[in-house]
Amino acid sequence: MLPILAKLFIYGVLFLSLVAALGVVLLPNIFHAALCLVGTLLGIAALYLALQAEFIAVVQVLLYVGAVMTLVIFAIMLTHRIGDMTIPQTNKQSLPACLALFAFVVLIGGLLLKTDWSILVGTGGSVASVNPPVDTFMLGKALLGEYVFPFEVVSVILIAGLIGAIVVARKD
Amino acid sequence: MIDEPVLHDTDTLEVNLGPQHPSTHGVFRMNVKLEGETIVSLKPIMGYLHRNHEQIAENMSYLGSMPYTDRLDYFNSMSNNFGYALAVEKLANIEVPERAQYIRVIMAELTRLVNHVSVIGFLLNDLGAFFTPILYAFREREKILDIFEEIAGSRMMCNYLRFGGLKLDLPPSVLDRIKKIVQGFPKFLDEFEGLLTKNEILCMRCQNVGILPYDLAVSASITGPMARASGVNYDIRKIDGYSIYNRLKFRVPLGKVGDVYDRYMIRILEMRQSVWILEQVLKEIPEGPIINPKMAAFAKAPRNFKPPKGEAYGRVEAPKGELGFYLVSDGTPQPWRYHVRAPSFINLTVLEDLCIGHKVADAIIILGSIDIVLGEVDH
Amino acid sequence: MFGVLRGMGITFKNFVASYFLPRKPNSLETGGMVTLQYPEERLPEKERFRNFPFLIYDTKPDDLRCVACDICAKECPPKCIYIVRDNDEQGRPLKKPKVFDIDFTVCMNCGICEEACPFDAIFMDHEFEVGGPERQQSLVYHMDQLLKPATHFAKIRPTDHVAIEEKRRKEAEKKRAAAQAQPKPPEAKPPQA
Amino acid sequence: MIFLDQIFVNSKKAILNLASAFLPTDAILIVSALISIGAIAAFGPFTMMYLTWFERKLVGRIQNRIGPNRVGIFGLLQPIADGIKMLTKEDIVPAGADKVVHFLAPVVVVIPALLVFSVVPFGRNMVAIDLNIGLLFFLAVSAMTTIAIFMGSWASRNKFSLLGGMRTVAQLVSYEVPMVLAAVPAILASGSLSTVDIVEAQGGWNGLKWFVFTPWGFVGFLMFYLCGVAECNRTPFDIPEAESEIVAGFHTEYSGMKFALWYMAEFMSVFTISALTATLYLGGYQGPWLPSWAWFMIKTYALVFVMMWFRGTLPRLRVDQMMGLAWKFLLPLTLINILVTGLWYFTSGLGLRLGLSIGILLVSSWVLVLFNRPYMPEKRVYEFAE
Repeated sequence: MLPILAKLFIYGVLFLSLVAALGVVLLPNIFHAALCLVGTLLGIAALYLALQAEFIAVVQVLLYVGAVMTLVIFAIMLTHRIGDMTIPQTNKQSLPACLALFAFVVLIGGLLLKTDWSILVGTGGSVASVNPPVDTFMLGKALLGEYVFPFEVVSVILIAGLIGAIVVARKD
Repeated sequence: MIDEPVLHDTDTLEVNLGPQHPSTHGVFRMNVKLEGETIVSLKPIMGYLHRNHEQIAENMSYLGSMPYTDRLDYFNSMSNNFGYALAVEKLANIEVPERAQYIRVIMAELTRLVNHVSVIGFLLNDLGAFFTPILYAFREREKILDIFEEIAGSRMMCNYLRFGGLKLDLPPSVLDRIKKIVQGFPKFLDEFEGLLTKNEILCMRCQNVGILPYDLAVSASITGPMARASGVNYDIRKIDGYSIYNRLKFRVPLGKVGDVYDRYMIRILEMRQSVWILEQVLKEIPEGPIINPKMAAFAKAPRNFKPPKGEAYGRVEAPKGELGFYLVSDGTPQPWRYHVRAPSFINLTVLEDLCIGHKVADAIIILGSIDIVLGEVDH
Repeated sequence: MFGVLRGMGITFKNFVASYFLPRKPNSLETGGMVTLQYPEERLPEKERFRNFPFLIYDTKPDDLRCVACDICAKECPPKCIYIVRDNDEQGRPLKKPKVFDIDFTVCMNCGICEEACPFDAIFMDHEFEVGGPERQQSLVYHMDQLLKPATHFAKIRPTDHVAIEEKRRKEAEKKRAAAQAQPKPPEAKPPQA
Repeated sequence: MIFLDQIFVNSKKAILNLASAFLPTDAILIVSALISIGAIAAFGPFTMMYLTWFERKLVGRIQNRIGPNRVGIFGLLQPIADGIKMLTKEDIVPAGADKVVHFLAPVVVVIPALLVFSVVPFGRNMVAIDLNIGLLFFLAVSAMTTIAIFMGSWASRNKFSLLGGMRTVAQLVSYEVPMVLAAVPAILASGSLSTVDIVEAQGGWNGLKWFVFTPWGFVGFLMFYLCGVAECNRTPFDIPEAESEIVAGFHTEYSGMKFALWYMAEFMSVFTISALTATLYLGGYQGPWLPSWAWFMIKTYALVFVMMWFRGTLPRLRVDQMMGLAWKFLLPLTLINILVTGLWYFTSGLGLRLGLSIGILLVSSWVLVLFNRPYMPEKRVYEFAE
């Protein structure tokens, strides 16, 4: 019974995330679209959780929902008379867009099919029984041990980016 | 330190603070343009409580306006009565008996305590201290209002002064109760100051916010504690020495910066001076009549009181500033012209100058520190 | 930091005091709670307290002191008193009002009617719990609602009652003496101090 | 003793044993989860209801008043009366509002407030899920509140709400940073992100080896608690709903039960923030003599009491000052505190440890105070004219 419930949960979440993702591109109101994006991100976090990647899930929520989306919505709210804006999100280039989408689906789908997922699926076939190959501890060790140099480089680049943003934004 | 507002080319947001707003102290409206949260323009809009006070008074016997003056600045009806009585007494050249003078000063100073203590309470409430200071203030205010009720029959709308004296004498034993209040008041002030005066948050919020420079205070004819906080040595009690003030010892506290904090502190220091005045007056109060017998004759027929032709301007140092009544008499029972110099109204005129460049939150406390009562602003 | 702590100390002191000190509404001392549980507990009424006016009668409601002279209506600053003098069958004016209405929505409790009345007929009442289900009608008080006996006045304002009874007694004596000597109309009373 | 300590855990086990007689194993897992969820879903709103009563009573007492006293003995039924009142009130949606988002916002705000209860260790073995990243889960989920407040403020179509929303975002985002950093010393000391492990790490000295008794723990405790107060929009950081300035901030346009939901979220986060502070630095359920859940409740309610006490005393800060406090004072100090925690574990000898850490903390806070000179109060002397 539990595996069925778990599957139901996963497919439900998947469905909701897809609906929300469609909302992101189709809704005329930017604010609504941004809220749908929050929904999508939360759905993805729920999927991570179902895969027992709790750390990734929580980081997803903390960073994307908590920080990035907040800033996105904040930026939207500061724009000019946002409340009145209902812009149609479709334009005349829907055909090329569909083609591009199709190409993307083929590419990703091909990759998905070609990849060997056997390690992650595990032997039992049930998602709930999979042991996560990485846990927080290993992740931390890897980040501050093996990959400490790239990690530090990335943080330096980020700081440089932040300072650059401040410099660009300041006018005086 | 308030930095100069850096203006980016974003949209301004126009917000109407009031007329229904928790902190506009009545039906007052501020049309505020915001740049982020910084105020770039502020337009005070008043008149929601306009009651045609002056015109009504010009169609009424002189005494008939006395209860209306209660309703000008409904926190300080005794001071308003005092100012109006002084103007009429000047107009009709009426002597006031000694005991009445003393009682008037007691009432005026008690009113000042009531007013300042509540203003500070409201100011702190505007700052966000959730009702605690204002309720402590009201606790003390109740004691004084009880005295007013016992003496004049009403807590706030006293209608107690009469031209040439007072309506009634003090009831027995009330002087002892006043003495007890005056004795206990410094203790309360210490508690009240301990609550927030040295509080870092209060200092951060109030210091260097809403600075009123000396020159602007003088040229905008700001009076009362607000002017004194900017260092203007202007206290009608000292300048005119009306009633028995020229015989009393007291000092006038003066601020240096003229910000919200100074206005707060000046009020507290003034309360301490008022306590000093009250102590002196209560010690020296004489026995005697409470109303000029000539005027007592008009009690049953206020309409027969006809001051001679002429004009007079009577002013008092009301808790909010210089409260003046200008009267022109044409010899009839009604004043030909009746004009009120309302301190709240005139002090409010500098609001925009004080607020520009500050945040919305500051505008609220600046308004609170100006100490307005809409009854007086919109008289 | 210390300013914050001091303020918190004071509020804490008040908090603790509210449990250990007795509740003292209407007291000159500080400390303890000051709440008055209003409808059950009431403050003692101050004698001079004034709210809305009432008309006084001595023994029975027909025998009221008011002579419908209209002075109070004229002196009333907000003009909330409306009086119509009563007539007898022949149409001659009687010394009593037919209609005596006070609009309590307009009345501002100043007490000038009481001061101005030469006949001690109108006084300020202590009754303050007047409320109505709608905006005005129930607050326009008619004569039957306004009339109250002299004993009510004696109860709410004993000191004034004694003084006024004394004054009325003297006047009545004077009037009787004058009537015995030579009938003449009543003259204006000496002002009340 | 152990019986009392584990009374709730054992009663849950008893129910499960009972249920296992006639339910399959899989269903037992679901029942177990449902019991935990039910306990939290009942406890959260109940806490909120009585916190409103508690706050009104407490602030009333501070202000020489009695507080609620009419409904039931000590006014204990007041929250229920309030609830009935809220339910029967007219639900007003402004004409220009975005109706869907306006409706969703109070619903969304309650979800994270309830979710965070799941990682709070109420007592020994009394945690709904012992996530190995419990603390991170708490912070991540509570960050979602921002979005909900934003939805409400934007959808109300009211300028006061909008201002309140902007203030909220600015405040919550900036206080999140020092809050996470202030939690780091506890994580360093216990070596785990799990709330249960953090509490267990403070179990020495007969259950009194709380982190708050170390210099870094004390500083961390103060910082975390202050940031927590800011995170739940309480005085002196209540600028998002500053009553005297922007009416009621983001919930200006809410009435009836929707308003009650905002309130519920706020009070539940008051409780959970206090609970988390107690967990991180005050030893959670650790303590001698009393049952573990009693200790937890005592500590949490003591912290809740302090929050309400703040409310009864302090004025609120201005927006820029509040941001200044977060970025210019709390953030550097929490970073230094992390360093001090590291030093504490790399040095040995009590004297050296104490001297070093107290010294560094004092000097650095003094330096920070010097840097923030413009925000410090000036002393003033007043002249008197004769």
